Amino acid sequence: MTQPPAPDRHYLNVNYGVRSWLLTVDHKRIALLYLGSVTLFFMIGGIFAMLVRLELLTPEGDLMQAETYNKMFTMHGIAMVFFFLLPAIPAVLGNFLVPMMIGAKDLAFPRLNLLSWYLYMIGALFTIWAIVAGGVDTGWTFYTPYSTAWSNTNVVPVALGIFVAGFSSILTGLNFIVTIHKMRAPGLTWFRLPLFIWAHYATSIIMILGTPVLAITIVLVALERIFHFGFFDPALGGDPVLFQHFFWFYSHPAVYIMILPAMGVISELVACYSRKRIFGYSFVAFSSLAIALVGFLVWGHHMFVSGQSVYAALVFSILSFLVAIPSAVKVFNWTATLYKGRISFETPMLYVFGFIGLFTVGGLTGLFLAALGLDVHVHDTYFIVAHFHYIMVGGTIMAYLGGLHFWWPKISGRLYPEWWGRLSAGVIFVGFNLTFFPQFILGYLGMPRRYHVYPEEFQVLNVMSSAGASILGFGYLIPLVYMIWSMRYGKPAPANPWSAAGLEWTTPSPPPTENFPVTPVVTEEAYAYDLPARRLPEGTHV
Amino acid sequence: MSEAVSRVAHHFDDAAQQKDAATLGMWVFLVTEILFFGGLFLAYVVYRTSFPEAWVEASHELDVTLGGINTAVLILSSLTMALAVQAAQLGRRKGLIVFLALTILLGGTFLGIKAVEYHHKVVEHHVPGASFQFHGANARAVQIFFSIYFAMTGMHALHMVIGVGLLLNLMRQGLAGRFTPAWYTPVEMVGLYWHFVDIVWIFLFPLLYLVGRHG
Amino acid sequence: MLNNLPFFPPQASTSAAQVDALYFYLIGISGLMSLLIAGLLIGFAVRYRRRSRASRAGAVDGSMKLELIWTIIPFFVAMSIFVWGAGVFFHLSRPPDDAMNILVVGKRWMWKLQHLNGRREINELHVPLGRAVRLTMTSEDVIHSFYVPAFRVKADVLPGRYTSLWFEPTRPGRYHLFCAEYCGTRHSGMVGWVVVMQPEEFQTWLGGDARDVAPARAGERLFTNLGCATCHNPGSGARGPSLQGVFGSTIALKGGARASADESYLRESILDPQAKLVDGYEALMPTFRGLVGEEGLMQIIEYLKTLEPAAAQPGGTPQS
Amino acid sequence: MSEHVVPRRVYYAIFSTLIVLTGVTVAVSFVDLGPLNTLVAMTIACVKATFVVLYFMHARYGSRLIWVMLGAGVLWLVILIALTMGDYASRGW
Repeated sequence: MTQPPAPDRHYLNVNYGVRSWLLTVDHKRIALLYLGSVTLFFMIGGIFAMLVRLELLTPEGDLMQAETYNKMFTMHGIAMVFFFLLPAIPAVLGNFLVPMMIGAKDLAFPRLNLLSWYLYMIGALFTIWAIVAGGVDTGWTFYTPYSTAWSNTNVVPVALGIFVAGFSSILTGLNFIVTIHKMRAPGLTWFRLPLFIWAHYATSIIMILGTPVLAITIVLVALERIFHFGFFDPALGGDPVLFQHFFWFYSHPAVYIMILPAMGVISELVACYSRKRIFGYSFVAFSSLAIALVGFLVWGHHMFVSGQSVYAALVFSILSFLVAIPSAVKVFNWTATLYKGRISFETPMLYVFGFIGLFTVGGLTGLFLAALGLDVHVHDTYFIVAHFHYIMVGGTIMAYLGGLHFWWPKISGRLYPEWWGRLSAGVIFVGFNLTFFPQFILGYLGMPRRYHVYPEEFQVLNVMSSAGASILGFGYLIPLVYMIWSMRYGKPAPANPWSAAGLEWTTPSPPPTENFPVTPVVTEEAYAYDLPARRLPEGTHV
Repeated sequence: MSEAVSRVAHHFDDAAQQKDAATLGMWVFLVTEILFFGGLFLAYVVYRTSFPEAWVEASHELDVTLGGINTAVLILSSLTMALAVQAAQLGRRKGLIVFLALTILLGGTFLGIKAVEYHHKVVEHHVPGASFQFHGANARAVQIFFSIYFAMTGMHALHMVIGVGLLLNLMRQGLAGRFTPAWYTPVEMVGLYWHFVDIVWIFLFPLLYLVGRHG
Repeated sequence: MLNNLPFFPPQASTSAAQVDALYFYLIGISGLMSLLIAGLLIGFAVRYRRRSRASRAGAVDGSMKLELIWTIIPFFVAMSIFVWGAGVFFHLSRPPDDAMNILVVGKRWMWKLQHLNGRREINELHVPLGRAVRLTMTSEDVIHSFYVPAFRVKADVLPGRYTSLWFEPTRPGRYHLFCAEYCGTRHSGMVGWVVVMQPEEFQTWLGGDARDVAPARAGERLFTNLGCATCHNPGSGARGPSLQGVFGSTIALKGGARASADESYLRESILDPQAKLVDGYEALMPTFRGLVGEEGLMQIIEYLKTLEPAAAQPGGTPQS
Repeated sequence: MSEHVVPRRVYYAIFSTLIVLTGVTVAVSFVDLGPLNTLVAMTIACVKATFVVLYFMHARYGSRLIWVMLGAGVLWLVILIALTMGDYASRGW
């Protein structure tokens, strides 16, 4: 594999100025635009989280009023779910890497890609304006009839913001599906595709088939709140449980939009740092598709106690157990990949171990919730809060940070400081567990979600959780600092610092605008780590 | 024929790949539209099974002849749209302009008839909300019917307005001679969109207008 | 049995033990699985770290046998959890017939409860030990959720509809009552206590002073004041169907359908008479929406429950 | 580069079929078939929609992938309606 002459012109210094960034159609620059806006919203969501945790230090509501607290957890949910977790991996890592991994020059519709970012920013601005203008207190789930008839906060502006940002997700999904189908390099058959691409293909299917239903739900909520069209408000003859069907039809598959790209990142990292082909490639690939498809049949497990019929609850419960199987298969395959590998422990690999451990706990607690008898007791308590944070924070954010570190040399052309990376991974792991494990216990004790004040006997566990949250919050600041630091002062990165397999590593770091001087031809299997060209001479420290 | 320069973007290998990508992209977009309108069909199914008598009573308030005419108008506009795409494909610029104009005219007619119907609803106080009045005992359920009626036909009319806007833009480009047999993708894409909007109406018409007409 | 475990909710109802048994079964499975995965992760990480001399011969990247094993075994484990969970769920959703009925109305940020002898309570519920209690609940505004962690029961309280839950207390004491569905500003203030008393204590408490007229009698007064009796009287030729013994009976509807006259059916027939027309009667009944509140509806329904089917009822609908 | 050119008479034939089917669906709705009315109306609408998709939208000459996408869209709508109605239908049991 001859090293292409490293041109001094690459996608970052090909031209400068605000116009070159705000009007770019280069998928790599758009990925960086997303990186900036997604990080901003992660911080906003994080600040709200800290305020919520500070309030919960004491059983009484003495830090803030009840409605302020309600706005805090609502904005925490909206900022994190719609403006960080959903776009994070697909829009940042996906946008940057999908074309490069399949040997294409760009996504199928570059201008549509830029439009996606603008739609995301317009939606974000709507939400920020709503925060400034007094916030919204319906929870990120905006259940009716509270959201359409009783709340007197900015429900419609935030709903409009989410509506617009939803189209950003739809267009990104559309772009990925067409690119993966039509623009693969010669020789790159479906079963030679990196698992990162499989995961993003499955995610795009969910974006396409799920997000429009959220869009129409928001339209109906807006019609009911503004013009009193009776859809969900029983006072007008509607049925509030119908809203829950509409909402969760999208919002459960949305949690798979959040986790599937993370699984794609982990499959790449675990193979690279074990210097070994992924175990059961086709099973891991088809598990992504199975999760995406079965994920649409299980939404009723959010409504076991909400007045849904007993028999419908039975059907959703059995289907929810089926959707757990592919996730388990993936975890077993990642673990099996480590067997007889040559494992090294760079920062991304620490995040992989963190991910597999925490995602396993998250997934297993999901079985608690799918079991009908148990869900009656733990529904809407902190047990649920702990479950989805183990998957979202322990899973998606760990994989996002792992992927960001892994591809940082390719994105920025610089190496991040290794020891700082390992330190922050450790701090985050410790802070995370201290924050969320006590919440499982709180949940089974019966502490309900979204409570501004709570009985005294729950205080000890809440103080532990808040303590953990401050460690976790601090842990997230460390990478922010050294990643920005590395953009200017980091050691220049070679084309393939990790000797990883994948087309994106065959171009210089940072890559030229057209990614590949000549479109590569793929002749070998994915993750061909045991081919001589890839074998590392013994003793070299990466 | 002017040089058949096919405008291939830099990231595509050839025009065929570009055309395939555009067509697949449009169809995936139409799938999102199916799910978008699908939400309204779900509300329709749930509330019709909950209030069957009210649905019959409310559907009788709608004017079948106007609905029928509108359906015919829209099907005719689908024909003229298909002929417009064919004209662009064969490089007949005059035919393209004529058929695009006819499609815009028919789209306008549809919206005009829709406006008449909406005016009729306002006069009869059938718009849900404060002004809603309905004699008969099923007023609450009939109001839900009209909520769904306005949501469905309103969303469909909005898509018609967008479609007419796209067609006007095509007319401008067609008059400027931008389409050649080698590159007429925008005409075909707008065609796909227009036919989809027609299909939505093909389902809306029986569901809203023809409920229990035999009563 | 597990009442002194730290950081564990008290077991104060018959279903608490069943839910906890399922909980420990799941904790066992999850613990086992987590240890297995964590053990393998750490074991492989140490044994096959880059520098270790362990033999890498026979490294394999796929095995159909293994894939089948870790698909089929989790499937059966999952199904065992499902079956057990469904069993507990059926137990939780089927109240025994002899359960003591209590009316609950959720209103933004308080619980209004009424016993069948008229005794009212706000944010407090006194129940006797060892007797099944069934709550018939509705909301006057948004969705709430009646949640008693010690009994392991929870059910959303929906506006415009009745939902119910039941429990049988097994241990005297005061237990938390929470609202578990977000309902606005003072959602966290909509809490209270469930007090389980010895049966004799409960009887004396029940007969206590602050006693309102029994819902059934209040319902009867409403039934006459609102003029229901003018159409619904047992005499033949009455314009409305006779309501003697209507509760629990099966009603033949116009158009051949049949409906069982439970609380929800009676409530809907009072508020939306045209929703389900009884066969053989004209659609004359006006709606009473707005004329009678949620509590009034419950009282009328309690009154209707007391109407026994008249002895010689020609073609009367059978008492279920 | 021109793809399959559909002869004009096919378009006219499809157009007239659609108009006839519209007339049929209106006529049938005035005949009392009980619950069958809705079924017949929906079948006719599906037939009309299939004609538009196959001939006007060239799906007949397009790639298999388009059919899979369209099928997925319709199937997901059916999943949404079927599972939700599953709840509503079984509430009384």
